[in-house]
Amino acid sequence: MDMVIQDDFPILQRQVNGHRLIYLDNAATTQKPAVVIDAMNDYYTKHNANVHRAVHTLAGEATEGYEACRTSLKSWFNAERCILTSGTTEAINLAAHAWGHPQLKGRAIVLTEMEHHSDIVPWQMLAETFGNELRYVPVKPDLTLDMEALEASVEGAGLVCVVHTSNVLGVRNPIEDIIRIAHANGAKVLLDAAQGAPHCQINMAELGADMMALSAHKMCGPTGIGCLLVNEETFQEMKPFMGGGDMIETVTLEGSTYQTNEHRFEAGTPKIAEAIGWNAALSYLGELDLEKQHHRLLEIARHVANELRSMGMTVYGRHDDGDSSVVSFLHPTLHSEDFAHLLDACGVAVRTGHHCAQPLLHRLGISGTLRASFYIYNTMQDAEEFLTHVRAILERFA
Amino acid sequence: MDMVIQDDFPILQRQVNGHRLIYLDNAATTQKPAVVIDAMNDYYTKHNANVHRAVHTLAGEATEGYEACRTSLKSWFNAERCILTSGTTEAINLAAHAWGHPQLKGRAIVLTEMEHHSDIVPWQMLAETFGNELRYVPVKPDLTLDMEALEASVEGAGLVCVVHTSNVLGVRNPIEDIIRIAHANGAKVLLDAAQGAPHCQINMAELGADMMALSAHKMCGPTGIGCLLVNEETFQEMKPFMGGGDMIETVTLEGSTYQTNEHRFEAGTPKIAEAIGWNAALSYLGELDLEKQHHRLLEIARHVANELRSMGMTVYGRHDDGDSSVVSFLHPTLHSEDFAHLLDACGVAVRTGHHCAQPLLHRLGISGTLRASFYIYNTMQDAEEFLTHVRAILERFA
Amino acid sequence: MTYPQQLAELIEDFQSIEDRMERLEYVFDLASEVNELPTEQWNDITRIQGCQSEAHIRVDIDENNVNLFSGADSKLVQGLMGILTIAIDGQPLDIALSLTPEFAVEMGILNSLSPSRSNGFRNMFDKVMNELQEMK
Amino acid sequence: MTYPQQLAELIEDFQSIEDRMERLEYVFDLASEVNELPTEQWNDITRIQGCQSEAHIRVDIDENNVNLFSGADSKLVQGLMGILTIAIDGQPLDIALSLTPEFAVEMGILNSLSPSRSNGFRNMFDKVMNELQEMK
Ligand SMILES: Cc1ncc(COP(=O)(O)O)c(C=O)c1O
Ligand SMILES: Cc1ncc(COP(=O)(O)O)c(C=O)c1O
Repeated sequence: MDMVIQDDFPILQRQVNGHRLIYLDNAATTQKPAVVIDAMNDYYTKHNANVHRAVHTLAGEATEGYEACRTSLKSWFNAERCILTSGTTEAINLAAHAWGHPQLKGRAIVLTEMEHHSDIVPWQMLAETFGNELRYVPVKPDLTLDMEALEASVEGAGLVCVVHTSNVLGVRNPIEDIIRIAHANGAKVLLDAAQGAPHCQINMAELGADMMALSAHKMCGPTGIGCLLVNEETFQEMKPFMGGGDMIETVTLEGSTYQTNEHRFEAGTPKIAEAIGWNAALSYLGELDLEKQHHRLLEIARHVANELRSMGMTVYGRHDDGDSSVVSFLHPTLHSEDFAHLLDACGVAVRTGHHCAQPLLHRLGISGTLRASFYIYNTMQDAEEFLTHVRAILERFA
Repeated sequence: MDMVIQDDFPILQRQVNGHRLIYLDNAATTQKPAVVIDAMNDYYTKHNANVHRAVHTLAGEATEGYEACRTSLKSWFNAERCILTSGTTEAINLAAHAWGHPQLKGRAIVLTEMEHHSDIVPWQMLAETFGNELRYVPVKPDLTLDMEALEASVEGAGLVCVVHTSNVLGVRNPIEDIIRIAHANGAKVLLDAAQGAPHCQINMAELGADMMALSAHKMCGPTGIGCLLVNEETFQEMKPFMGGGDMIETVTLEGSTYQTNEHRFEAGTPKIAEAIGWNAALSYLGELDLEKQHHRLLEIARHVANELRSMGMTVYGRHDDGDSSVVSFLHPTLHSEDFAHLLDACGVAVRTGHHCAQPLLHRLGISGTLRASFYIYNTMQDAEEFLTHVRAILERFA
Repeated sequence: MTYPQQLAELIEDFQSIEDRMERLEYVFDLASEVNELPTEQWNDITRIQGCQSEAHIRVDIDENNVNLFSGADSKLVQGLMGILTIAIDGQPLDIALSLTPEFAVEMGILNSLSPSRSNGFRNMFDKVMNELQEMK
Repeated sequence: MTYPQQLAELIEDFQSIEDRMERLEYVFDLASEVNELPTEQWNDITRIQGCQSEAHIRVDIDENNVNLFSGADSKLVQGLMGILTIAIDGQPLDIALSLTPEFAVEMGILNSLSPSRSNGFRNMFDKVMNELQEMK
């Protein structure tokens, strides 16, 4: 089974520095199966045209392909509205401008220290313009959110922004509780699902989340596309953000009127090939047993975390049942960048640095970690080879 | 030579409704040569990784590929700064937010009636927030801008936004004069080069334009990417627009500091595969003699325009030497949508509707046109076959 | 499914036409089959949403029989209206209501149309059926 | 190009190492070759831009000979500094200035490094050369 999945990803045939590529940088971006690459090729070699408002066959096919992605996303996440963006970051910026500007006037915004910069900076920018108070929920020493602090800070707030699953720790937050608390206090909830969506099938309606942002490239889809999922009530409260192209109904010199469906928020020629690629990625993931994969990968992460600890490293993560298979670690003396560089010399791709989560690292008292993150095509063999390289490096260089 | 170019575009092998595809919807989007499709495949099958701040080999290769596109664009357009966006529309919205918000307080903005909605709506939105006066330069009956009106309206304005080449008429505006007049009056100039860039090599520094927006997909590149080119002075006046991801230098709970180069405006995981595809498109176009192609295509457009006129149709365009090879036309009785539909039945792709330029059409006293637009892989034979189909349709249906 | 005779004949007619252009010519000809809805009566209620051109339709019930009035600025769209007129105008309400868009597939007309036009046809069909449903 | 003897020997040494990891080990070892720039003296002026880790360098001229002081929190980066130290520290200014980054290519060291690290090396080299240029 494992071998079968690996065979679907052409890049895994690649050699890096004379070694088989062991790609463990999946929290940054995932690899693409051949079916995704082929779907985009098929689009560009047979159907490419601009979408909407056109009569000719190619334009019809392109429109159907583009809109099919939206339909698939809505049903995959059980979401009422799906606005296609260029990624999670643009989705959150869209939420801040289109929903936040009109709706958050004078109201506080609750964030957490575990957020990715993409779920912090847009709100800081909003607050700079409109003077909103930003309240940060601390991360406790056990790497979970301080839920009492969250409960206290939600009072009078208009929005709670929380990362579904941390890209540094792999910790999956208790979003059910958070949504319950927020709603009980009249605040809406935006989930940053960039890391959650690749690892489990999130049911937005069941959770009751109001907005949810994610990126295709972290779930076997192409670069350049993501979405903001929104429930109907929130959708109706949103004002247009970027103007131009297909989002209008009429334009006169005096002013413009806008479309009423999701196109209202998709200005300009959309990400057509990307949508078609993403849809293929969803079909691909849909054929796997994602839950089984999740457990398999979590076992790998636990094993790796334990081994690294036994070599004297600090691991930042707990790897509970719902957590993602991310292992952040530090060696007491070997510099992370050097470590990553030496791993690269062995064909292993890991990431180092602040992972765009400086406030979290600040709370942990560090400036960066090494991060090995696993995805569906990674095997226990990858993990063992990675550990073997780690041991050899420590022996020679630490 | 013509045959050689056609062979580079796999989609031209396609049959539509039992006929050879004659793709004449190039002003909406162009087809992609195999080298562009292959470059993206190569990326996804050999180099895919997230860019910036990473040590491992794939990430280094991806970063080089992404940044190489920026370098190529800068040298192709002789531009000082190049911010990669998802397209022309996002580029203009970026200009409105990042430059317009801080710099246009209280100042008028000059637009023209010939603008695409993407160069109108963002400014209307800005004006709605900040109360800027919008002044529209009329289009004269000869389909050119009223330059006297432009000169009069530029007084006290902070910005002149003008389309380099009209997507409806193919008219290339006297941008040299416009830039001279604007600068003499202390106004900056933003060029919408979405249609100009595919047809001629624009030298931004020589023109003296301050900002220039364009899309890859209209010049043989992929969907989902475009850019805002900016001169250094304007760049330094821009404030960050969207927040998150790679655009920051540091993030604390109290606030953030931003990168100082173009990354400052590229929030989130960028359009990596798209940049690599676009760079391949630039290389491809660079090997052609674009000027020769321009003349060849203009000859085709003139021929088509004349023939259509001789069949009793109204053609909206003049096809002067610098104009693009776009032919907008209307039949006195046959409904354009029906006409386009019948052409599609013959394998011919043309566009109908308002072409996202409602103010221009309003000025022309019509609500839409049929538009046949030609690009480098189109031949005189395409044009002749198109005309043959048109004649047959008129005989049977008009 | 068995169709009212006029419709069954029309389906057969269409099936016998091989050439796409001829089929479209036939649709054009059927534009004259509509009971015209005068343009003065075109309004937001009669408008078919999602059509790229102006297309309007009104249904009435006269002694339990369906009456269809329609018009469009596109002749192709009005031709589709003509087909729908042949299919249900003058038919008893329950017969009209039993019709599904399948008949247009059988005719081979939907795949002679571009996706935007065939969507337009579906919107037209749905609008008529919804209004008839409410009159039941 | 002919190199100062110490550098020529270093290039030869590196060329004789086949294994990438061994080459990196050698770079690590050369970290001890730097004249250490104490961390108290690290500041914005000594910082090498575009390095992902902290890396600092200062050049002096002593009787027309170049003195290089440097330090980094990454041992690999400091190893590269060690190489640069062997290459130019104590050399006459004009000899030092005649050096191009080509020597690192010849050593085979640049392609043992990831693009980010080899960019870092180039930034370091450029910073040193620019400062020397100004002292001329
Ligand atoms: C003149 C002009 N400006 C702007 C645009 C918008 O470009 P995009 O849809 O790629 O953002 C277009 C293309 O539709 C155009 O022709
Ligand atoms: C938790 C989280 N949020 C947001 C992002 C930003 O996603 P993107 O860069 O695709 O916009 C990422 C990925 O880097 C992430 O891990």
